[in-house]
Amino acid sequence: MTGGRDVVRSGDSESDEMVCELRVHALPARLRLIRRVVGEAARELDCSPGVVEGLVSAVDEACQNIIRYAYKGDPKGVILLRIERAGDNAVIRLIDYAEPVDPAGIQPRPLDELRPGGLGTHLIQAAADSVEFEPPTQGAGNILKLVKRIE
Amino acid sequence: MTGGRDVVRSGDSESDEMVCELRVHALPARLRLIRRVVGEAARELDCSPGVVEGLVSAVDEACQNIIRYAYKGDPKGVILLRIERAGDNAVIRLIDYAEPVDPAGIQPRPLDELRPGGLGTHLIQAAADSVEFEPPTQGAGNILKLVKRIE
Amino acid sequence: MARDLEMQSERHGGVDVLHLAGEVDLEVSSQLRRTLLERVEGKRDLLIDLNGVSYIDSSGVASLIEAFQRARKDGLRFALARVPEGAMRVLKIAQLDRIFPILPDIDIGFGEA
Amino acid sequence: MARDLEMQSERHGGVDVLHLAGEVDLEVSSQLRRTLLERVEGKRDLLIDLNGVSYIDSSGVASLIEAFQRARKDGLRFALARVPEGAMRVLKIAQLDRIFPILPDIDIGFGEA
Ligand SMILES: Nc1ncnc2c1ncn2[C@@H]1O[C@H](COP(=O)(O)OP(=O)(O)O)[C@@H](O)[C@H]1O
Ligand SMILES: Nc1ncnc2c1ncn2[C@@H]1O[C@H](COP(=O)(O)OP(=O)(O)O)[C@@H](O)[C@H]1O
Repeated sequence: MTGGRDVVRSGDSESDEMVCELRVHALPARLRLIRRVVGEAARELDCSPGVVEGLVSAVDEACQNIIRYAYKGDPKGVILLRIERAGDNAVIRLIDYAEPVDPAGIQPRPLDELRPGGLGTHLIQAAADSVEFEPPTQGAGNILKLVKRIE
Repeated sequence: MTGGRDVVRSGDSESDEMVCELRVHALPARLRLIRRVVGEAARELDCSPGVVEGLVSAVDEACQNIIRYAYKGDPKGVILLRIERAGDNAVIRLIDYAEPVDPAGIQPRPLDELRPGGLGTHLIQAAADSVEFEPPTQGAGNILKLVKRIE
Repeated sequence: MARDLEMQSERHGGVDVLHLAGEVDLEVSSQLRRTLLERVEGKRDLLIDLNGVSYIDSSGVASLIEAFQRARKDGLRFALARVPEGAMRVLKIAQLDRIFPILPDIDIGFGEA
Repeated sequence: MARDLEMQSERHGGVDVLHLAGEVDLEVSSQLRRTLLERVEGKRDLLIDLNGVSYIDSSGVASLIEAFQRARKDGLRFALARVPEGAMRVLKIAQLDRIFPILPDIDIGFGEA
């Protein structure tokens, strides 16, 4: 592991700010901890209660997908959660080290088609202003980036 | 940054388990987040409410010392918090990248000498079964290790 | 040690009421799914009280949908009661507030559901 | 944006009562220190109600000690009231439960403190 400074460096501009990085194994039992961290970090970024609630849910759902689809339940898989402020936005990255995912394969179900699955993507989309995969760097498999205006 | 697997690898024995790693800047505003993480992680390790409360307090106090003495208030400093189970123990490490600290210089005040400072060390000692500096590795400045039997 | 779903059962005015509490997430939703399907298989009408639920995720909602569909197929009644704001937000995003019968209280049994 | 200390003041039976709430930690303890020292400099007896305090760290306790020492020097009264379990645990470790006057309630003013 490298020294801490370059990993959680402050952003480039004055208003940019690293809040935290959390690293956990890809386990359902870690979702509570992940939710606590997102909730507290979003509050620190002055997000409103509604935005906090949405981001907690979005990150939880995205982590569930990493646990179930990216790592296919392998408990040795690692999730890295990084939360920062960039200007007026909260920026959340979820990094995994699994095989690269084909974004075209991520298919939420049409909401008028009633069946148990396929809701996570909708919850992620509802909470964030933008959701995208970034080109993976430094050995990462996938980087999912959520951006939400702080309000 | 290296891939996640070797950084938060599971421990050597069956009962060993990495709970999480949290990386934040050394700021008073991050102490709440740190407390939430320690609280939730200690609960996940099945610590009793009293042990959870003590560990939250101990880690908060140790982080205050890193903020104030190791980094001397430099907000660019980074704290890495690592929480794991080793057998029947919760093991918490606080890693900083500041100048190595001389442990002999850490002097709690005698409790019968009434003055405002010098209490943090007592709170750390009260919560943990053992408190020690480990030899720093991999560019770290200081590694403070707290061990507490899970009960 | 996996967390348990916080859950209590009672008969209330001839109706099977299941009180859920805490955080219904991926760690406990398979337990919720099993419990609900057992009730439906036992031909029990189901009223699910969400009052104590502080969080529900898509896997928890999926368990509700599955039980709802099976109950409907078997001609059993199925409704949610006392849905807190957070859970309602999730149900609305999933457009399930239009699908599930949702009651303000458990005292009225199934009411018009 | 730094968090504010949660704090409310009132006069209660001729006594200055300061109600503290939330988490009294390094982020807000300098604000607590300033507030307490202002009161002492204004020659005000001080009753500090900790009822709403869910957490207090050594820096919060240090602020209390400093104000207590100055108050005592000036012949002013100083007491804590309604100390929750968590805060009491900290005071006990610091052996301050023997130093600070601690009252079960605020209604009795300073009582025997
Ligand atoms: N990280 C991922 N890697 C691979 N496939 C994914 C990932 N996330 C989602 N998917 C695919 O997209 C589908 C829709 O995901 P989602 O809306 O979260 O619902 P659900 O997980 O309940 O099916 C999933 O069923 C899965 O096939
Ligand atoms: N990480 C550290 N690096 C250097 N010195 C430290 C560190 N932690 C504590 N100290 C020294 O030990 C003393 C006692 O610490 P503590 O009991 O936490 O009380 P306080 O911080 O209120 O003085 C501090 O005043 C400081 O001089």
